[in-house]
Amino acid sequence: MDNKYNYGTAMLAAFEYLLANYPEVFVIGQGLWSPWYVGNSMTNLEKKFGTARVIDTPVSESACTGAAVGAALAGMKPIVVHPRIDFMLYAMDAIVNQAAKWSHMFGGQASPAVTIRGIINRGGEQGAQHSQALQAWFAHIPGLRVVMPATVADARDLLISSVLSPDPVLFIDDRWLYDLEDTLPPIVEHNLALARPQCLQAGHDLTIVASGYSTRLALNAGQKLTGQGISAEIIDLRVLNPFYPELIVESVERTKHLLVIDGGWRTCGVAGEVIASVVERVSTSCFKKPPIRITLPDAPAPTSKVLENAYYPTVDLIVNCVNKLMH
Amino acid sequence: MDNKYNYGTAMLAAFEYLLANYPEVFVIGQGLWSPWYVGNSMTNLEKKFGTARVIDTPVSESACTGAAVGAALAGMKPIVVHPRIDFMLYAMDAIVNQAAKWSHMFGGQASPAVTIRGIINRGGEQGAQHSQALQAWFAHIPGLRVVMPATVADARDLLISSVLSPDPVLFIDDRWLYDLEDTLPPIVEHNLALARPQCLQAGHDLTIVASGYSTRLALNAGQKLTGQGISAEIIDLRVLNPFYPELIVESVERTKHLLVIDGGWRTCGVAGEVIASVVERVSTSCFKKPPIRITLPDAPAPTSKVLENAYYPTVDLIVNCVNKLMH
Amino acid sequence: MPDDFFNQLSDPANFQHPVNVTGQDKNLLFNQLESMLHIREAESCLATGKRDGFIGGPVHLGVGQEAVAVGVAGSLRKSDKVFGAHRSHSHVLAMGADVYRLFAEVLGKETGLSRGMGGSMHLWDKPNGFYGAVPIVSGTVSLAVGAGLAAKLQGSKDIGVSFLGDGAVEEGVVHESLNLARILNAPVLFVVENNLFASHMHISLRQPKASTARFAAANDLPYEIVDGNDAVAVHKAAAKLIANIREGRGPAFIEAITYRWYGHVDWREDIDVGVNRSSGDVSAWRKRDPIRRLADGMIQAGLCNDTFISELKSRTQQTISNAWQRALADPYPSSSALLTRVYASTGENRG
Amino acid sequence: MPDDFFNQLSDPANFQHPVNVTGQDKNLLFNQLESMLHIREAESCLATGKRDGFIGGPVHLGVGQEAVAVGVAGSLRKSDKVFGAHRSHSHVLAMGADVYRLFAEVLGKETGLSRGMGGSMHLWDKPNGFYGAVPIVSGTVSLAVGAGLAAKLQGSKDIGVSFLGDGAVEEGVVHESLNLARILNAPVLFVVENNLFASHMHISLRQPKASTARFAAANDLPYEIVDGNDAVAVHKAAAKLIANIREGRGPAFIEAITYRWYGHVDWREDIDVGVNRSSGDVSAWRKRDPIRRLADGMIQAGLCNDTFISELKSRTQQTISNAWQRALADPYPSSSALLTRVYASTGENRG
Ligand SMILES: Cc1ncc(C[n+]2csc(CCOP(=O)(O)OP(=O)(O)O)c2C)c(N)n1
Ligand SMILES: Cc1ncc(C[n+]2csc(CCOP(=O)(O)OP(=O)(O)O)c2C)c(N)n1
Ligand SMILES: [Mg+2]
Ligand SMILES: [Mg+2]
Repeated sequence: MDNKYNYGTAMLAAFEYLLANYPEVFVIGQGLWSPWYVGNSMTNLEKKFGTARVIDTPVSESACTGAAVGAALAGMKPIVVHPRIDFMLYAMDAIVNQAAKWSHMFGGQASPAVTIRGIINRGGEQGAQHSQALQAWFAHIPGLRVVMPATVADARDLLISSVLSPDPVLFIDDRWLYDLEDTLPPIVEHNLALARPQCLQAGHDLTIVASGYSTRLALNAGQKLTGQGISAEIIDLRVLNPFYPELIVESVERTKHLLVIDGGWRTCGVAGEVIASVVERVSTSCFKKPPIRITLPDAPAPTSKVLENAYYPTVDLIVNCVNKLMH
Repeated sequence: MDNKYNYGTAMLAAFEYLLANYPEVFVIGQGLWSPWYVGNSMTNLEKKFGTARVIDTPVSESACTGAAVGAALAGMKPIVVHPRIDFMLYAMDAIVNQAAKWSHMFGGQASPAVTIRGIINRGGEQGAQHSQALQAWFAHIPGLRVVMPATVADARDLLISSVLSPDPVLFIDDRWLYDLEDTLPPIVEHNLALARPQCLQAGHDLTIVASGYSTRLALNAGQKLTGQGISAEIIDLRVLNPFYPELIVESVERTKHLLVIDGGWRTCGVAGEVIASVVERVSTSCFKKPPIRITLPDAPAPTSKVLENAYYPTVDLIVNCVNKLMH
Repeated sequence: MPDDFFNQLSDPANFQHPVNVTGQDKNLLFNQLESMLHIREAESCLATGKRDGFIGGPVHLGVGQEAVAVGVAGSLRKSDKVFGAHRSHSHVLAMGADVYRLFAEVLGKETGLSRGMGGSMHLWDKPNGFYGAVPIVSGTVSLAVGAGLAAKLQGSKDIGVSFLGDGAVEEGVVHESLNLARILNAPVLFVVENNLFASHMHISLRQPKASTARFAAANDLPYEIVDGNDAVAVHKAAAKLIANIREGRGPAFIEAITYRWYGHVDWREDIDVGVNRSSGDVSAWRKRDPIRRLADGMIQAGLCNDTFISELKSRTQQTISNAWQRALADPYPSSSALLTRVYASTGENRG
Repeated sequence: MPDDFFNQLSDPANFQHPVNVTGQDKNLLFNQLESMLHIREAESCLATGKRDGFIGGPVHLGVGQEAVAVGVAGSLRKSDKVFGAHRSHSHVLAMGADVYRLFAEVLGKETGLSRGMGGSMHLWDKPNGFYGAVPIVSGTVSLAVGAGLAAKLQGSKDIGVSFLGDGAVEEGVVHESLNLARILNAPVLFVVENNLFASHMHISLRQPKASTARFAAANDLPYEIVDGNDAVAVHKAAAKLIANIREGRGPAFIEAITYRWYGHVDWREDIDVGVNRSSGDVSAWRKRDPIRRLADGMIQAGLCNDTFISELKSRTQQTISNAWQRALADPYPSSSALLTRVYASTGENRG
């Protein structure tokens, strides 16, 4: 096989690897037999592995998610796919009351090792109910591992480690990343419990923390900043729950500046968590300037393109913020 | 009527006031015709105002919440009651995708003026699915007003202003507060949009921010601290969304110390939001010590009493933390 | 059991005959015909507009299903409270919405039904009794129950109406809603447009039986199964059930069997359904065209002739085209609209 | 329609007669009797323990309903996957759980079925096929579907079993689950214990019809309505349906009509139900005691006599009392248990 992938086909490769190597793996969700529901990330899986293991479902998010949890308890490694996180509002009991709690609640004896793939699928004037990025919600729930791949490699490798994890995992991918390309080495299985935030660009003037698509924005902004003579260290969170601030703290202690970018809402969001986790750990003299965060405004997503343009953070916005922060 | 109330009967007084004065008000939820589901906060309402306006329901959180939203759109002022926030996991679509978004999504023309009362009903060895305090979740959702009364007065008055608000409101009360007593003045209607955090005890050594039951803990700790010669300023959030940091910022600028207490989980919780909102607004030289937060550990609630005792924050824990913070 | 009639209806080879208009009010028939044509032309215009790149967002067309909305709306008042979903152009137009404002909305313009904040999938027209359509499948069904309950508590004889699809019926909240409406005796009409598909999935891949009216029976709701491509049949069923609902006899249920000519979304026949819908099926269903069938019925009954129909059609096209041009020229919302109205109370917002 | 038989069953004046044991396997009958007595005594012990302040958490007793769990469990294997809810002592014990470990769990002890992390409402006993009970009403129903699906994918002939109440049926996810199980042809048995109440609310205040089997019919599931206080009747229905499920014929449904002698929670008759349950009803239902009825049937058939029964009873009480004393003496979990096992992977936790 070719070793060139994009973010979408990298996930496809992960699905193929898992389905080929683990008979316990099956996939369930809406749109799995459709040519376009989930982009190019699951093409022809049902033809290769059969409709018994790649299951398209009725419009029943709650039962489908619960069924995946139950199958996991019975020894399978299910992946349940939600083409939009917005639809998961119907599945919250299965995720939060059940999957997240069963290990603890039964004294470590239950293993609800389900992977829940929630896709951030916004833009295109789809509006408030087809645009949500609820990573902060899931990161708030103890017992759920939450990952947000920002790179092609992570799209593949975090999916594999999520499915192989004995814990319930929320795997959040982003349609805006599907075109991203990269060359990948052969698959190596990793232990998700050991996955940590990762520095994607070393720098010394400021620390930028982001995840998922925001990491792409950060990297693009980082290039512009380099051109302006500003050296940004860019840290990709990758794992949002449990939350590991160590790498960020260490970085901020060097750079003395912190900018956090998150594609979700501001209040009680991921960006605030990053800031709080850092300030409670560093000395009071650490910061040269107060940390800042770039998030969505606290408003539902609009439809009209002109409003969408104003709603979503851009590279320029980041560059401007950094300039304000640094001067 | 007597002007002595406890937190429970203060809500009862609010219900009676609303049902007596506003024909648009009705109440719907599980347990409303039961002697003990919702403590003493709704006793005999169905007898006074009839079962057509005080509606006990099937075990259908999703439809009941959605019905309340729909009734609000049609001009009523419904209150939907969930005896435990945990049960609301089934009602998230109605709350988050519908109620919170309709005003914005329809250009300000729709008024989903529903009040959703979610009760924090933990302890008593009820365990992980009967103990949750998800205020951070709701505060994360633009379009929802979120209030958490910590005082007897607020139990009554915030309930009234919630129901009279043209916005959807999450009113979160706490069974651990129901015994709290106070003498209340006659009812005056307030505009919820003008409600703000409130200083319950002035002080100059440190700022303690809390909400709901955590505010009681803070006040009790405050007394002990006064005995130790530490003067704590105690701010009760009251309104968690939209989030108003101004009063806290102003206080921290004076006290140079910040302790935040929240009865929810830590990661992406309310306490982190308070810290982030303050540090991004104050100068880098403001803090004498890094701010700290006291929250639940990031674990589901246990059952066994011995574990419950270790799980929930206590006055002593707060006093210890303050001592560490100040020395 | 309802299955026999349902099975006949779901085979497109049947029920291609002209609509039987005997005994029907003449005005009503002409209104139905005009309203269906209006909706058809409006959606055709949207199909073209989408194809030609004028529309940014997704557009779910209900071409072929017009008789359902029109047949029900004939017995509704502007004070009723009607709710729809992602495929609701027909519902809002049948209630009397201004097509120009619908177009403006689909285009994301300030002058749109939802002031440009919603687009095709989020429609609002309260003055005409349209209380909202949203794309979360089944998201408004319980809201319609509440709106009906409100009408009851307010002592009016208004009703709530929920338009939903055969896919929506798979969402648990629909079952909760049927039971809740029944136990509260709420004045609500549930209208299932069973077009046999939920995006790419035929109902046989999703449910063990194809007639969703079985859930009305299970919840003790009076129901009618009707030819959803026969405006008169829909009207008769709706008129009867709605009259009962207004009299306080509780909720009721209509299942209208129909078919969409286009794919799940946008203007193409095959989007999201190519795999499962044969072109044979699609063309068979086109022969059950609700507009052609009503027109033929009226012509057979001597109520009008072909010339009238074609003149009506071109008049309608003209109206539609004017509305489209006007909407195209309208301004977009200003970016301040992003933050206003998150809360109603004060316009106050904390972006 | 199922309504007639259901209506007879829901009137406690009927079906007080001894169980008809003709043609039943003798061992099975003795096992059923022992198992029911065991459960009865265990729950009576818990009632006393709760009354006397030994138990901190809520305890939902199913006294009076023992025949349902026992009747179903007779056809189950330890490799099946059984799920329950808040009132599941009978379910876990019928599957063979050690009553001492159940007691330890209810007392919050380290040695409990869930290692003291769950209490009465969160029960786990995988070695005996018990895959979990939780107090979110209907929370495990879809999980049972998934466990059944897993068994199917694994190529075993095991099945998933969901015990749920008549109240749980009002949750949307149950309807989704019935449909999903059917469309996936998942090997699952749904067992509705219809005890006519959900906490303080009689079913007539919550549903338009009282027999929940109508939802099995609507979802095309084979079903049986049975006297839930007749262990033999439950066994016959379960044996037949389970055999079919194991043969790959898809999910099935049992509705067992029964009644709980105690209130919704704890040891009193009136907690949360005082308003709605007349003491007349309660004592009428006590006459339909499933244990007495089976014992009488066995005595009539000459299988045993009164002395045997009373000796069995005191032997059982001794076992129970020993288990209770032993559990009482056990240690509580150490507070480190708070943070371990939030995640399985590494024991790593970030409190
Ligand atoms: C909660 C939710 N789940 C899934 C979707 C994706 N989705 C959009 S339309 C649709 C099919 C709905 O089918 P049906 O209700 O029959 O309506 P139709 O499209 O046939 O008009 C689906 C699954 C959604 N929008 N919301
Ligand atoms: C999601 C949810 N809603 C409400 C409750 C409160 N509650 C606990 S038990 C119960 C009644 C359940 O009735 P049923 O299913 O018939 O079981 P039974 O108590 O009769 O055994 C209710 C409403 C809950 N635990 N979970
Ligand atoms: Mg459809
Ligand atoms: Mg019951």
